[in-house]
Amino acid sequence: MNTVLVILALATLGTAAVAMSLRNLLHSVLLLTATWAGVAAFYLWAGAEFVAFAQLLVYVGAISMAVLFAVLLTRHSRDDVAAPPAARSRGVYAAAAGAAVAGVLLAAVSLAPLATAPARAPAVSVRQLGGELMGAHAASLLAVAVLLTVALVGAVVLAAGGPPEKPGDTP
Amino acid sequence: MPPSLETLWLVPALPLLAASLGALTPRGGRRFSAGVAIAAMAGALLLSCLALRAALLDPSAHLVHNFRWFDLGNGAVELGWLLDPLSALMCVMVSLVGLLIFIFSLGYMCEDENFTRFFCFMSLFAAAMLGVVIANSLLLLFISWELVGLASYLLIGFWFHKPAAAAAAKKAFITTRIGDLGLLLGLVWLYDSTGSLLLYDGGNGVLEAGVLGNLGTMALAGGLAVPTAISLLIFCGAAGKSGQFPLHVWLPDAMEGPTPVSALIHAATMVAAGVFLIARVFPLISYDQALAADPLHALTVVAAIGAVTALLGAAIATAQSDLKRVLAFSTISQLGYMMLALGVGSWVAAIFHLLTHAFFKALLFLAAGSVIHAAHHEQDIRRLGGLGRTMRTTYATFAVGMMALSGVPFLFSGFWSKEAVLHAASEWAVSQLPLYAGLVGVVLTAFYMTRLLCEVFWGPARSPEAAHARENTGVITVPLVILAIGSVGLGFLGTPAWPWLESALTGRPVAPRSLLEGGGLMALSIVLVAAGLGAGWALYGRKVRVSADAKDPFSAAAPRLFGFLGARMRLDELYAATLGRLNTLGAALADFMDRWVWGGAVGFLALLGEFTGSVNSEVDESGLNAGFNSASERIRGAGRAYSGAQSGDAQGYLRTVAVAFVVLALLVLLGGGR
Amino acid sequence: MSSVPLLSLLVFVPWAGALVLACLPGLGRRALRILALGFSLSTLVLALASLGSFDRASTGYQFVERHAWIPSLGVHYHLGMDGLSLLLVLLTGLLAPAGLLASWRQERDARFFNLLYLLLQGAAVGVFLALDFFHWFIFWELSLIPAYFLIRLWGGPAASRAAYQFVIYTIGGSAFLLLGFAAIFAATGALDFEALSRMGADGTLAAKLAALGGWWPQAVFLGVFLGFAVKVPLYPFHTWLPLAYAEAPTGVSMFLTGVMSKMGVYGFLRILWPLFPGPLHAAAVPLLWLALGGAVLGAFAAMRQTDLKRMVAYSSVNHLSYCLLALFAVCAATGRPHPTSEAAAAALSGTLLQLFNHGLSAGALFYCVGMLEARSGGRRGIGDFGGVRTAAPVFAGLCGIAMFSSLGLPGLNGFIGEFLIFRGVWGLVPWAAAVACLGLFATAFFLLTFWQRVFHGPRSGAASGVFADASRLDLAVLLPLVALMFLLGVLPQLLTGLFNPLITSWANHMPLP
Amino acid sequence: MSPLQLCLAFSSLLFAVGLTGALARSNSILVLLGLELMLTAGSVNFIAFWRFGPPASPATGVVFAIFAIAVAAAETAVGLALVIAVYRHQRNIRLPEANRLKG
Repeated sequence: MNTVLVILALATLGTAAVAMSLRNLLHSVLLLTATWAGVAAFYLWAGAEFVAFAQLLVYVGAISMAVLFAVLLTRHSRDDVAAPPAARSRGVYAAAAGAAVAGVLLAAVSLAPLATAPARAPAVSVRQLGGELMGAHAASLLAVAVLLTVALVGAVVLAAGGPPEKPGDTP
Repeated sequence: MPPSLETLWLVPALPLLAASLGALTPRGGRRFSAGVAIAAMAGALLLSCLALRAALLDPSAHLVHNFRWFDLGNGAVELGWLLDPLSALMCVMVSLVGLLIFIFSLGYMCEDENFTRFFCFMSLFAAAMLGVVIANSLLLLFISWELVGLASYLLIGFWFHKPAAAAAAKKAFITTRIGDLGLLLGLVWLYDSTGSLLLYDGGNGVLEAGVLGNLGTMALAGGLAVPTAISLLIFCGAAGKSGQFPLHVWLPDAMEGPTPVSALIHAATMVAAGVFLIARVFPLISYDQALAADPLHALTVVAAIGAVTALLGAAIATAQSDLKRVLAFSTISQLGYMMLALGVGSWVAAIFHLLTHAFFKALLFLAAGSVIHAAHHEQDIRRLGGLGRTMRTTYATFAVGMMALSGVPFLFSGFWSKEAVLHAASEWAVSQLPLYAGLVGVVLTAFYMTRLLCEVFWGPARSPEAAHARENTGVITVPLVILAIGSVGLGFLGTPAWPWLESALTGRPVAPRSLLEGGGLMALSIVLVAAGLGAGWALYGRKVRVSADAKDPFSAAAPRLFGFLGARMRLDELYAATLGRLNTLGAALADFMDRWVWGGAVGFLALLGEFTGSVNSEVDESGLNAGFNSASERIRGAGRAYSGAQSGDAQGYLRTVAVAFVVLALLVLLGGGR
Repeated sequence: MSSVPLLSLLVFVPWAGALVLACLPGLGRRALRILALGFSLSTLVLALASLGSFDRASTGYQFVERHAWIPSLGVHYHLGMDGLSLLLVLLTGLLAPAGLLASWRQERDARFFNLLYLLLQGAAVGVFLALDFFHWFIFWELSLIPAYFLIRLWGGPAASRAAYQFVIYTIGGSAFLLLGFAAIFAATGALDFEALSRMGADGTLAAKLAALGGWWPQAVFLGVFLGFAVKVPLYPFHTWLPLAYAEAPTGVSMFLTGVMSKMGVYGFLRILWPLFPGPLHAAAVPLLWLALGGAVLGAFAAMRQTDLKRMVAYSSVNHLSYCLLALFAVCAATGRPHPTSEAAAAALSGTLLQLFNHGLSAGALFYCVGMLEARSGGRRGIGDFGGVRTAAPVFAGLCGIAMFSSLGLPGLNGFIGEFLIFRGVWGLVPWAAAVACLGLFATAFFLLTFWQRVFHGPRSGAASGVFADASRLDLAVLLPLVALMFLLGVLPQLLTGLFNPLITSWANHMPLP
Repeated sequence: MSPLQLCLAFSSLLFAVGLTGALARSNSILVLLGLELMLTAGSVNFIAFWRFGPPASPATGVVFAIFAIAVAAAETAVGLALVIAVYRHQRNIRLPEANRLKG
């Protein structure tokens, strides 16, 4: 049971790390889509099929496509490739911070006296999930709906904007 | 309550009504105001005669009517009026003389444009004088007394556009006011000691034996018995009003007023008010005679002042060149006689002399008025002369008045009243000095009256005005004739053979004295009168001066004395030098104190305030503010430093969050994780 | 009448008038003035109404209104009226409209002038009626502010300095007053005059103050005394008065001399005397000398003045010093055996009469000087006029009556007050009365000099040219005052009837130390 | 190591990688993606605890995971819109240069 988990984890983590370090933007975005798929697989392993499919649908489908669009829209910034010297020190700091956070979290996880539950896989049917959503969490469902529409409209307004002013003047 | 006592208050009220009506009539209402004034005086005269008749029924009784004026504390202030022979006689005298003078003024003031105002003030004066006469309460007497002073102020300053008249009015009011202050203090002391100011109030009036008794027993105030001190204070008021020695300076200047005013006020009535007051409160003033312990008796002072004034007035009168000034000083001298008579203890002689003097002095003043009126206001006797021929009635009446004043024996009233005064002086136990002063006075009086007669009526007319002076109309000469008859007739009321007046006034039957008993003194006075007339005739009658600037025989004989007397013994200059300067000094001191001492203190405080203010702001600036500013600077520096953290680098923020998270997590894990 | 809150109306109607004036900017000058006059007359009407139902026999406070205001401090909104207050409210009711009429020709900013004037009048009435220190002091201070502006904005050439000195001096004084009363409140916890005077009478106030220890009791007495001495003004503290009264416009100086100076004497009678009988008795002799200084030197200083308004101002100092002289004489005699109560009653009723009569005569005199000033284009030196009596006989007559009333001529109202004061003071402290006579002589001297220099003699100076006689407005102001002078001169019972029981009770049991 | 601890370790590491990416890269889009990773790590945690939580536990973990995904989507949309707006002004999307909002 655990070995499947470990393999999944390692795969996902690997793709994520590589995506983050690639020079070429397109490659990293595509690799990232693989990461999302890995996470969806983890959900499946955990037994939460609905979440897995939601993950697949949203992240792999929508978000990566949106990112791709964004990358294409901002294509001609060629100079991104040559990493300026500052990036070198920036990477070191970032790695240090990341490592520190990882270390702390792993220490916390290992030390925490978490009760290990029995190996039973609690299953939740989509009907149950729907009842939950429409029952106890109806208010939050509505809130999320509103959030999504507002975000959508806001994104359109921001991105569309008016005719491009001269570069350099304040927005 | 006999009817006349009931209506006695009308006697002053009628002229007062006339005065108020006169005040309201416009300048044009000449006939109306004169008519009302004369009618009021006639009414007052009629009521006075009725009152006299009622009073003479029982001469010793003091019929009194008191009423409550306003309530004060537990008691009340009461006023009242009094009917007794003295007040009735005075009422008759004042209203009769007043009436005659009002009629005289019709002619004398006819061309003056303030005619209505003149009669208004004259009625006011008459009302006030009658108020003094009938008052039973010293407070009512004081009120009328001051109103008499006001009327004299208004009438002296009647021609107020003349600066001399305005100054004379002020001088008169101020001088009499000084005397009145003494009277006020006397009243207040009396009020405080006895609790009432009523003269006669059924037993506890001020002049009644009971109250006088406990007054006498009071502790000596500053070495003087209380009644003596009070009497002296009251005498101050009387001296002020009657022009006695220290306070006589205003009377000669008061001649600036129109002649009827001089006649009524400064001859007959007002100046007599002082004598009347002393006669009225005579029981109080003479009470201290009985006090053995009293070192100084009030009446001695009165007699002394009276004698001095008599001599002084007569002496100065001999050297005056102004017709009215001579008569003014003569009045001062005669008032001295009255005070002398009071001083020596015989108030009846004083009142008798007052009554006769009122008539012949009013007569002399009106005659002088007639002369001045005819000679177009020429008053200097050196420029008059020869009027005997052209103004026969005035000359005749003036001669009657002169002889009455000089005391020509037997026929004229002046002789009898002066003889009564001298007789009383001779019987005075304390000293014979007043008698000698009186006798010298008799000579001087006869001398200056003859001088006056000769200068004005005999010899050539010495100026154009004197030349074409003509006799005046009837309205002026008729009062002269009536007064002349009075000057003669009145004498017979009080002759030693038939002392009607004394019995009427005192209420006790008086045994007639035979002529012989006092004969020596009478003979002496007749000789002295003759001597005076002779000297006068010798110097002025034999060869009357021919021109206005001819040298006066008296000044030829004794130029320095004549000059000194002519300048009124330089008393005015003396007063100006002493009191006048003291006054201005006091004013300067007060003003100096205000500007520099108190003003300076306030200024110093203001300066102190400013100084502390500046010190305060200095300390503020350098001390507090500086400290405060540097502190705020430091805070601003720190602020700027922190703001550097807001660099805009989003990733910087994230990094900081991450580091912070790590630190916190470590704390939780290593620290209180349990 | 008890249902209608009469006293509150008395105090607040003038202020309501001021409010109305403030809200009507568009009002025409004439309507504005008539409105202001109406509100000012309200005090007189209400005072007469209260006079109607005033119980003359009782000596206590009447028409009392007492509502809790600040319970924590024990402060009540407490108004009451007895003989003394009624007298002074009547005086205010008479003089305030006269003052307004006197400034009828005020061109500059008439609305603001009338507004301030009504404020001043309301505050003055408040001072006379309030019986609790708290709002009494509010009225006391509030009367200064409008007075300052009235002098400053409409005064003569040196108005700003005069107004400044006037207000700072008076506020300085009342600062001490406030401190004194703070100490009293700390010591006794009571602020109500009635309670305090009861405590003063039976000595508990003195005991409580003594409990403060050290020189506190004297300091408190001095503080309260200084507050009133500056206001009256007592002699050494009077240097602000001639300047302030001379520079103030005619109407205002009439009000100042008629009413504001009476507040000081009211304070002495109502507060200082009942509360501090002991210290006043102890300090009586020096105080007598101060009052005599005011009376005598005040009059002599007046002789020296060339500015007529300053001369009349000094005469106010002189007259008010007589009131204080009488009060200090009573204080000096406190505790002596019974017979002095007759003299004390005379002195006190003389003081009250003098207060009222001086208000009338000084008000009339200031108005006459104002008329002289108006006709001579602002000049008011004694040498600037001559022979005015020939030019304007009616005006001369009225001014003469006012002058003789101020001089204390019998038959007019001035004499009764002065005679009673002399009668009382002689009974209590004879030497003081003798010295005070100097003051009487000096008053007569400088007033007659004024009369002679301005009215007598040939027409000269401002009177030589066209010199209008009294106009209808002048008559409207002066005739009532002159009529009252004659009426009160002949019938003082009209006034003494009001306060006689009161002063008899004061005199009979003079607050013993 | 119990499976729960493993899951948590996995999500922690995923979170660390996302954080490092966000901090290291200067390109805005990659920073956004790093954030996405961190959010996904959160959802993983939810599901992990749901999976290994007490029996018959209600499905709140799942519901929250769904909501988390929805919110992440909205967040990415807005983030990209911002990037494009910034790009329009700056002509490049380097995050360190977009620092006008500073003290």
